[in-house]
Amino acid sequence: MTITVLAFGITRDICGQRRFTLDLPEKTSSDALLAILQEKYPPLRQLSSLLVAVNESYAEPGHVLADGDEVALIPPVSGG
Amino acid sequence: MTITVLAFGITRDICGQRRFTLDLPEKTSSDALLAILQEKYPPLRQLSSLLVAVNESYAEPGHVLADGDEVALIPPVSGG
Amino acid sequence: MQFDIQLKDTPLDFEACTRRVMQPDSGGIDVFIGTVRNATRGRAVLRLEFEAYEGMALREMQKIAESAAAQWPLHALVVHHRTGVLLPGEIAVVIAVSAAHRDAAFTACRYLIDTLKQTVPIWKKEVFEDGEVWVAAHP
Amino acid sequence: MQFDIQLKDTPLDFEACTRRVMQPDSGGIDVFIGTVRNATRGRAVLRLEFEAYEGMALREMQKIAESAAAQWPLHALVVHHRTGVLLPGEIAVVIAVSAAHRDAAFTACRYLIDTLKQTVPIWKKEVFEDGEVWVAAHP
Repeated sequence: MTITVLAFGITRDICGQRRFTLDLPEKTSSDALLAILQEKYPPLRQLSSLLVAVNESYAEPGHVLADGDEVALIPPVSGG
Repeated sequence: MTITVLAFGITRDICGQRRFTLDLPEKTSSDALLAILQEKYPPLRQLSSLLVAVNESYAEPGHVLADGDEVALIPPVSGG
Repeated sequence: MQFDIQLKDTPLDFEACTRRVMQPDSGGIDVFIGTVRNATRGRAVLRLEFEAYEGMALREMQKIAESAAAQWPLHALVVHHRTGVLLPGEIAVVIAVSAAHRDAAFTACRYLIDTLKQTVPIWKKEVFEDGEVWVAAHP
Repeated sequence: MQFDIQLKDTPLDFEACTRRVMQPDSGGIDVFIGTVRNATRGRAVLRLEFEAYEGMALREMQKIAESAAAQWPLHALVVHHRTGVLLPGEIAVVIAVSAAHRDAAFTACRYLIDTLKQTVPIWKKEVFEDGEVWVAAHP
Protein backbone atom coordinates (compact mmCIF):
# COMPACT_ATOMS: atom_id res chain seq x y z
CA MET A 1 0.00 0.00 0.00
CA THR A 2 1.06 3.61 -0.47
CA ILE A 3 0.76 6.36 2.10
CA THR A 4 1.58 10.05 1.90
CA VAL A 5 3.80 11.52 4.62
CA LEU A 6 3.63 15.21 5.52
CA ALA A 7 6.57 16.56 7.49
CA PHE A 8 6.03 19.77 9.45
CA GLY A 9 8.31 22.12 11.35
CA ILE A 10 11.66 20.61 12.22
CA THR A 11 10.71 17.24 10.73
CA ARG A 12 10.58 18.87 7.32
CA ASP A 13 14.13 20.11 7.81
CA ILE A 14 15.23 16.65 8.98
CA CYS A 15 13.54 14.74 6.17
CA GLY A 16 14.54 17.35 3.61
CA GLN A 17 11.05 17.44 2.14
CA ARG A 18 7.56 18.54 3.06
CA ARG A 19 5.65 15.70 1.38
CA PHE A 20 6.61 12.29 0.13
CA THR A 21 5.09 8.86 -0.42
CA LEU A 22 6.11 5.51 1.04
CA ASP A 23 5.26 2.00 -0.03
CA LEU A 24 4.56 -0.11 3.04
CA PRO A 25 3.40 -3.67 3.79
CA GLU A 26 -0.36 -3.96 4.36
CA LYS A 27 -1.42 -3.31 7.99
CA THR A 28 1.68 -1.38 8.97
CA SER A 29 0.94 0.47 12.22
CA SER A 30 1.65 4.14 12.84
CA ASP A 31 4.41 3.31 15.35
CA ALA A 32 6.02 0.89 12.88
CA LEU A 33 6.02 3.72 10.35
CA LEU A 34 7.69 6.00 12.89
CA ALA A 35 10.36 3.36 13.53
CA ILE A 36 11.05 3.13 9.78
CA LEU A 37 11.38 6.89 9.53
CA GLN A 38 13.57 7.14 12.63
CA GLU A 39 15.85 4.50 11.11
CA LYS A 40 16.10 6.48 7.90
CA TYR A 41 16.35 9.93 9.60
CA PRO A 42 18.08 9.41 12.99
CA PRO A 43 17.74 13.08 14.12
CA LEU A 44 14.00 12.36 14.51
CA ARG A 45 14.98 10.43 17.66
CA GLN A 46 16.35 13.57 19.30
CA LEU A 47 13.07 15.48 19.35
CA SER A 48 11.28 16.25 22.64
CA SER A 49 8.32 14.30 21.25
CA LEU A 50 7.10 13.00 17.90
CA LEU A 51 3.44 12.20 17.33
CA VAL A 52 1.61 11.04 14.26
CA ALA A 53 -1.68 12.22 12.81
CA VAL A 54 -3.59 10.10 10.32
CA ASN A 55 -5.98 11.94 8.04
CA GLU A 56 -5.90 15.04 10.26
CA SER A 57 -6.47 13.35 13.64
CA TYR A 58 -3.94 12.30 16.26
CA ALA A 59 -3.37 8.51 16.03
CA GLU A 60 -2.69 6.05 18.82
CA PRO A 61 0.64 4.16 18.47
CA GLY A 62 -1.09 0.92 17.43
CA HIS A 63 -3.23 2.59 14.76
CA VAL A 64 -3.23 0.45 11.59
CA LEU A 65 -2.61 2.39 8.41
CA ALA A 66 -4.53 1.92 5.19
CA ASP A 67 -3.71 2.50 1.56
CA GLY A 68 -4.01 6.19 0.67
CA ASP A 69 -3.73 7.50 4.25
CA GLU A 70 -2.24 10.92 4.81
CA VAL A 71 0.18 10.62 7.73
CA ALA A 72 1.58 13.78 9.32
CA LEU A 73 4.67 13.95 11.51
CA ILE A 74 3.91 16.19 14.50
CA PRO A 75 7.01 17.39 16.36
CA PRO A 76 6.40 19.46 19.54
CA VAL A 77 3.82 22.12 18.66
CA SER A 78 4.49 25.75 19.53
CA GLY A 79 1.53 27.85 18.44
CA GLY A 80 0.22 30.85 20.31
CA MET B 1 -15.22 69.19 66.79
CA THR B 2 -16.86 69.19 63.39
CA ILE B 3 -16.61 66.47 60.77
CA THR B 4 -18.01 66.24 57.28
CA VAL B 5 -19.98 63.13 56.37
CA LEU B 6 -20.22 61.96 52.75
CA ALA B 7 -22.99 59.47 52.02
CA PHE B 8 -22.64 57.35 48.87
CA GLY B 9 -24.92 54.94 47.05
CA ILE B 10 -27.81 53.69 49.13
CA THR B 11 -26.60 55.59 52.21
CA ARG B 12 -27.28 58.84 50.37
CA ASP B 13 -30.85 57.72 49.77
CA ILE B 14 -31.21 56.69 53.44
CA CYS B 15 -29.70 59.87 54.88
CA GLY B 16 -31.48 62.03 52.32
CA GLN B 17 -28.34 64.00 51.56
CA ARG B 18 -24.96 63.51 49.96
CA ARG B 19 -22.92 65.69 52.31
CA PHE B 20 -23.53 67.07 55.80
CA THR B 21 -21.61 68.11 58.89
CA LEU B 22 -21.84 66.79 62.46
CA ASP B 23 -20.64 68.25 65.73
CA LEU B 24 -19.11 65.51 67.85
CA PRO B 25 -17.30 65.27 71.18
CA GLU B 26 -13.51 65.27 70.89
CA LYS B 27 -11.99 61.79 70.28
CA THR B 28 -15.16 60.21 68.97
CA SER B 29 -14.22 56.96 67.21
CA SER B 30 -15.40 55.96 63.76
CA ASP B 31 -17.54 53.13 65.16
CA ALA B 32 -19.13 55.52 67.67
CA LEU B 33 -19.98 57.78 64.75
CA LEU B 34 -21.54 54.84 62.92
CA ALA B 35 -23.64 54.03 65.98
CA ILE B 36 -24.88 57.62 66.12
CA LEU B 37 -25.82 57.53 62.44
CA GLN B 38 -27.51 54.13 62.74
CA GLU B 39 -29.56 55.50 65.62
CA LYS B 40 -30.62 58.47 63.52
CA TYR B 41 -31.14 56.47 60.29
CA PRO B 42 -32.19 52.91 61.28
CA PRO B 43 -32.24 51.55 57.67
CA LEU B 44 -28.43 51.78 57.76
CA ARG B 45 -28.59 48.69 60.00
CA GLN B 46 -30.14 46.61 57.25
CA LEU B 47 -27.24 46.88 54.81
CA SER B 48 -25.09 43.87 53.96
CA SER B 49 -22.13 45.83 55.29
CA LEU B 50 -21.28 49.40 56.18
CA LEU B 51 -17.69 50.58 56.33
CA VAL B 52 -16.23 53.99 57.02
CA ALA B 53 -13.43 55.82 55.23
CA VAL B 54 -11.63 58.72 56.85
CA ASN B 55 -9.95 61.18 54.50
CA GLU B 56 -10.17 58.73 51.60
CA SER B 57 -8.81 55.63 53.35
CA TYR B 58 -10.68 52.75 54.97
CA ALA B 59 -10.67 53.17 58.76
CA GLU B 60 -10.51 50.52 61.47
CA PRO B 61 -13.52 50.53 63.88
CA GLY B 62 -11.50 52.11 66.70
CA HIS B 63 -10.10 54.90 64.55
CA VAL B 64 -10.25 58.21 66.48
CA LEU B 65 -11.69 61.10 64.50
CA ALA B 66 -10.25 64.60 64.45
CA ASP B 67 -11.74 68.00 63.78
CA GLY B 68 -12.15 68.61 60.07
CA ASP B 69 -12.06 64.94 59.05
CA GLU B 70 -13.96 63.89 55.96
CA VAL B 71 -15.80 60.67 56.81
CA ALA B 72 -17.40 58.64 54.03
CA LEU B 73 -20.08 56.00 54.48
CA ILE B 74 -19.21 52.99 52.34
CA PRO B 75 -22.11 50.60 51.78
CA PRO B 76 -21.33 47.38 49.81
CA VAL B 77 -19.36 48.39 46.73
CA SER B 78 -20.43 47.15 43.30
CA GLY B 79 -18.05 48.48 40.69
CA GLY B 80 -16.89 46.58 37.62
CA MET C 1 6.28 50.60 35.74
CA GLN C 2 3.65 53.19 34.95
CA PHE C 3 -0.03 52.61 35.61
CA ASP C 4 -2.80 54.26 33.64
CA ILE C 5 -5.71 54.48 36.07
CA GLN C 6 -8.76 56.53 35.28
CA LEU C 7 -12.37 57.19 36.21
CA LYS C 8 -14.22 58.54 33.20
CA ASP C 9 -17.70 59.86 32.57
CA THR C 10 -17.35 59.27 28.83
CA PRO C 11 -17.33 55.98 26.86
CA LEU C 12 -14.33 53.71 27.49
CA ASP C 13 -12.09 52.78 24.55
CA PHE C 14 -10.94 49.17 24.97
CA GLU C 15 -8.86 49.36 21.83
CA ALA C 16 -6.79 52.28 23.13
CA CYS C 17 -6.40 50.57 26.52
CA THR C 18 -5.13 47.42 24.81
CA ARG C 19 -2.71 49.21 22.50
CA ARG C 20 -1.37 51.09 25.48
CA VAL C 21 -0.11 47.88 27.17
CA MET C 22 1.34 46.25 24.00
CA GLN C 23 5.07 46.62 24.34
CA PRO C 24 7.94 45.21 22.26
CA ASP C 25 9.09 42.93 25.08
CA SER C 26 5.57 41.68 25.94
CA GLY C 27 4.39 38.29 24.74
CA GLY C 28 1.09 37.97 26.62
CA ILE C 29 -1.71 40.49 26.99
CA ASP C 30 -4.93 39.89 28.85
CA VAL C 31 -7.85 42.30 28.64
CA PHE C 32 -11.00 42.15 30.72
CA ILE C 33 -14.03 44.15 29.62
CA GLY C 34 -17.10 44.43 31.81
CA THR C 35 -20.24 45.46 29.95
CA VAL C 36 -23.78 46.31 31.03
CA ARG C 37 -26.03 43.29 30.59
CA ASN C 38 -29.51 43.82 29.20
CA ALA C 39 -31.07 41.72 31.99
CA THR C 40 -30.50 40.62 35.60
CA ARG C 41 -32.23 37.48 36.82
CA GLY C 42 -34.64 37.70 33.91
CA ARG C 43 -35.58 41.37 34.51
CA ALA C 44 -34.84 43.78 31.67
CA VAL C 45 -32.30 46.44 32.68
CA LEU C 46 -33.00 49.94 31.32
CA ARG C 47 -29.74 51.48 32.52
CA LEU C 48 -27.09 51.40 35.22
CA GLU C 49 -26.07 54.43 37.24
CA PHE C 50 -22.49 54.36 38.52
CA GLU C 51 -21.42 56.58 41.36
CA ALA C 52 -17.87 56.83 42.71
CA TYR C 53 -16.12 58.39 45.68
CA GLU C 54 -13.69 59.71 43.13
CA GLY C 55 -10.56 60.59 45.10
CA MET C 56 -10.70 57.44 47.18
CA ALA C 57 -11.64 55.24 44.20
CA LEU C 58 -8.55 56.41 42.32
CA ARG C 59 -6.38 55.82 45.39
CA GLU C 60 -7.77 52.33 45.89
CA MET C 61 -7.29 51.47 42.21
CA GLN C 62 -3.71 52.70 42.45
CA LYS C 63 -3.16 50.49 45.52
CA ILE C 64 -4.49 47.44 43.71
CA ALA C 65 -2.26 48.17 40.73
CA GLU C 66 0.79 48.49 42.97
CA SER C 67 -0.11 45.25 44.69
CA ALA C 68 -0.41 43.46 41.34
CA ALA C 69 2.90 44.87 40.12
CA ALA C 70 4.56 43.67 43.32
CA GLN C 71 3.16 40.14 42.92
CA TRP C 72 3.72 39.48 39.20
CA PRO C 73 6.33 40.57 36.62
CA LEU C 74 4.12 42.93 34.62
CA HIS C 75 5.09 45.30 31.85
CA ALA C 76 2.11 47.64 31.75
CA LEU C 77 -1.30 47.98 33.33
CA VAL C 78 -4.42 49.98 32.50
CA VAL C 79 -7.58 50.26 34.60
CA HIS C 80 -10.37 52.50 33.29
CA HIS C 81 -13.76 52.62 35.04
CA ARG C 82 -16.89 54.47 34.01
CA THR C 83 -19.10 56.71 36.11
CA GLY C 84 -22.53 58.11 35.26
CA VAL C 85 -25.39 56.56 33.34
CA LEU C 86 -24.70 53.50 31.16
CA LEU C 87 -27.04 51.74 28.78
CA PRO C 88 -26.99 47.97 28.11
CA GLY C 89 -24.02 47.02 25.94
CA GLU C 90 -21.88 49.91 27.17
CA ILE C 91 -18.51 49.26 28.80
CA ALA C 92 -18.26 49.76 32.57
CA VAL C 93 -14.66 48.73 33.09
CA VAL C 94 -11.58 47.84 31.06
CA ILE C 95 -8.50 46.21 32.58
CA ALA C 96 -5.52 45.51 30.33
CA VAL C 97 -2.30 43.88 31.46
CA SER C 98 0.85 42.89 29.59
CA ALA C 99 3.75 40.68 30.61
CA ALA C 100 6.49 38.62 28.99
CA HIS C 101 4.40 35.47 29.52
CA ARG C 102 0.71 34.80 29.68
CA ASP C 103 0.51 33.39 33.18
CA ALA C 104 1.37 36.71 34.83
CA ALA C 105 -0.98 38.62 32.52
CA PHE C 106 -3.97 36.36 33.19
CA THR C 107 -3.41 36.04 36.92
CA ALA C 108 -2.89 39.76 37.47
CA CYS C 109 -5.88 40.74 35.33
CA ARG C 110 -8.13 38.40 37.30
CA TYR C 111 -6.74 39.71 40.59
CA LEU C 112 -7.31 43.31 39.49
CA ILE C 113 -10.98 42.90 38.62
CA ASP C 114 -11.75 40.65 41.61
CA THR C 115 -10.12 43.08 44.04
CA LEU C 116 -11.59 46.15 42.36
CA LYS C 117 -15.05 44.69 42.90
CA GLN C 118 -14.31 44.13 46.59
CA THR C 119 -12.58 47.32 47.66
CA VAL C 120 -12.98 50.23 45.26
CA PRO C 121 -15.71 52.68 46.36
CA ILE C 122 -17.91 52.59 43.29
CA TRP C 123 -21.62 51.77 43.43
CA LYS C 124 -24.12 50.87 40.80
CA LYS C 125 -27.86 51.18 40.73
CA GLU C 126 -29.81 48.95 38.37
CA VAL C 127 -32.83 50.67 36.91
CA PHE C 128 -35.70 48.47 35.73
CA GLU C 129 -39.00 49.24 34.06
CA ASP C 130 -40.73 49.04 37.46
CA GLY C 131 -38.13 50.01 40.03
CA GLU C 132 -34.48 50.34 40.89
CA VAL C 133 -32.00 48.73 43.24
CA TRP C 134 -28.51 49.47 44.57
CA VAL C 135 -26.59 46.30 43.69
CA ALA C 136 -25.48 44.18 46.68
CA ALA C 137 -26.68 46.72 49.25
CA HIS C 138 -28.92 44.29 51.12
CA PRO C 139 -28.34 40.66 52.14
CA MET D 1 -23.36 28.88 20.02
CA GLN D 2 -21.27 29.81 17.01
CA PHE D 3 -17.49 29.77 17.02
CA ASP D 4 -15.36 31.99 14.84
CA ILE D 5 -12.16 30.03 14.29
CA GLN D 6 -9.63 31.10 11.71
CA LEU D 7 -6.06 30.67 10.54
CA LYS D 8 -4.95 33.78 8.73
CA ASP D 9 -1.84 34.82 6.83
CA THR D 10 -2.71 38.51 7.24
CA PRO D 11 -2.55 40.72 10.39
CA LEU D 12 -5.02 39.84 13.14
CA ASP D 13 -7.56 42.46 14.25
CA PHE D 14 -8.07 42.18 18.02
CA GLU D 15 -10.64 44.95 18.00
CA ALA D 16 -12.89 43.11 15.52
CA CYS D 17 -12.46 39.85 17.47
CA THR D 18 -13.49 41.60 20.68
CA ARG D 19 -16.51 43.35 19.16
CA ARG D 20 -17.60 40.05 17.71
CA VAL D 21 -18.08 38.48 21.17
CA MET D 22 -19.75 41.51 22.82
CA GLN D 23 -23.39 40.57 23.11
CA PRO D 24 -26.30 42.31 24.85
CA ASP D 25 -26.61 39.54 27.45
CA SER D 26 -22.87 39.34 28.15
CA GLY D 27 -21.39 40.99 31.22
CA GLY D 28 -17.83 39.65 31.11
CA ILE D 29 -15.42 39.51 28.19
CA ASP D 30 -11.89 38.22 28.36
CA VAL D 31 -9.45 38.67 25.51
CA PHE D 32 -6.02 37.11 25.25
CA ILE D 33 -3.54 38.49 22.73
CA GLY D 34 -0.23 36.76 22.08
CA THR D 35 2.37 39.00 20.45
CA VAL D 36 5.87 38.43 19.10
CA ARG D 37 8.46 39.46 21.68
CA ASN D 38 11.55 41.29 20.49
CA ALA D 39 13.83 38.99 22.47
CA THR D 40 14.05 35.43 23.87
CA ARG D 41 16.44 34.75 26.74
CA GLY D 42 18.25 37.97 25.96
CA ARG D 43 18.70 37.22 22.24
CA ALA D 44 17.14 39.70 19.81
CA VAL D 45 14.43 38.08 17.67
CA LEU D 46 14.37 39.24 14.03
CA ARG D 47 11.15 37.43 13.13
CA LEU D 48 9.02 34.37 13.78
CA GLU D 49 7.89 31.98 11.08
CA PHE D 50 4.62 30.17 11.81
CA GLU D 51 3.71 27.01 9.95
CA ALA D 52 0.43 25.12 10.38
CA TYR D 53 -1.02 21.82 9.28
CA GLU D 54 -4.01 23.83 8.23
CA GLY D 55 -6.87 21.36 7.98
CA MET D 56 -5.93 19.60 11.19
CA ALA D 57 -5.17 22.85 13.04
CA LEU D 58 -8.66 24.13 12.28
CA ARG D 59 -10.18 20.81 13.38
CA GLU D 60 -8.21 20.83 16.65
CA MET D 61 -9.16 24.47 17.35
CA GLN D 62 -12.79 23.57 16.72
CA LYS D 63 -12.51 20.65 19.17
CA ILE D 64 -11.03 22.89 21.85
CA ALA D 65 -13.80 25.44 21.32
CA GLU D 66 -16.46 22.73 21.63
CA SER D 67 -14.81 21.45 24.78
CA ALA D 68 -14.79 24.95 26.30
CA ALA D 69 -18.43 25.52 25.38
CA ALA D 70 -19.34 22.22 27.02
CA GLN D 71 -17.52 23.11 30.25
CA TRP D 72 -18.58 26.74 30.77
CA PRO D 73 -21.70 28.79 29.96
CA LEU D 74 -20.21 30.92 27.17
CA HIS D 75 -21.98 33.32 24.85
CA ALA D 76 -19.46 33.66 22.05
CA LEU D 77 -15.92 32.60 21.26
CA VAL D 78 -13.32 33.72 18.71
CA VAL D 79 -9.94 32.10 18.05
CA HIS D 80 -7.77 33.63 15.31
CA HIS D 81 -4.20 32.42 14.73
CA ARG D 82 -1.59 33.73 12.33
CA THR D 83 0.58 31.82 9.90
CA GLY D 84 3.55 33.07 7.93
CA VAL D 85 6.28 35.53 8.86
CA LEU D 86 5.70 37.83 11.87
CA LEU D 87 7.86 40.68 13.08
CA PRO D 88 8.29 41.65 16.75
CA GLY D 89 5.16 43.39 18.05
CA GLU D 90 2.83 41.63 15.63
CA ILE D 91 -0.08 39.55 16.93
CA ALA D 92 0.23 35.76 16.68
CA VAL D 93 -3.06 34.80 18.33
CA VAL D 94 -6.26 36.40 19.58
CA ILE D 95 -8.76 34.56 21.77
CA ALA D 96 -11.92 36.39 22.82
CA VAL D 97 -14.64 34.92 25.02
CA SER D 98 -17.86 36.37 26.39
CA ALA D 99 -20.19 35.10 29.11
CA ALA D 100 -22.80 36.45 31.48
CA HIS D 101 -20.20 36.52 34.28
CA ARG D 102 -16.46 36.98 34.35
CA ASP D 103 -15.49 33.66 35.91
CA ALA D 104 -16.57 31.64 32.87
CA ALA D 105 -14.95 34.11 30.47
CA PHE D 106 -11.57 34.10 32.26
CA THR D 107 -11.46 30.36 32.87
CA ALA D 108 -12.47 29.44 29.32
CA CYS D 109 -10.03 31.93 27.76
CA ARG D 110 -7.17 30.51 29.78
CA TYR D 111 -8.18 26.95 28.92
CA LEU D 112 -8.35 27.82 25.22
CA ILE D 113 -4.85 29.28 24.96
CA ASP D 114 -3.27 26.64 27.22
CA THR D 115 -4.84 23.79 25.24
CA LEU D 116 -4.13 25.41 21.88
CA LYS D 117 -0.45 25.53 22.78
CA GLN D 118 -0.50 21.84 23.68
CA THR D 119 -2.50 20.24 20.89
CA VAL D 120 -2.94 22.43 17.80
CA PRO D 121 -0.45 21.56 15.02
CA ILE D 122 1.20 24.92 14.57
CA TRP D 123 4.96 25.42 14.79
CA LYS D 124 7.11 28.47 15.10
CA LYS D 125 10.71 29.07 14.20
CA GLU D 126 12.56 31.89 15.93
CA VAL D 127 15.01 33.65 13.66
CA PHE D 128 17.93 35.44 15.30
CA GLU D 129 20.77 37.51 13.91
CA ASP D 130 23.05 34.44 14.00
CA GLY D 131 20.80 31.43 13.64
CA GLU D 132 17.31 30.02 13.95
CA VAL D 133 15.53 27.44 16.09
CA TRP D 134 12.23 25.55 16.02
CA VAL D 135 10.69 26.38 19.39
CA ALA D 136 10.41 23.45 21.85
CA ALA D 137 11.63 20.89 19.29
CA HIS D 138 14.48 19.59 21.44
CA PRO D 139 14.63 18.78 25.16
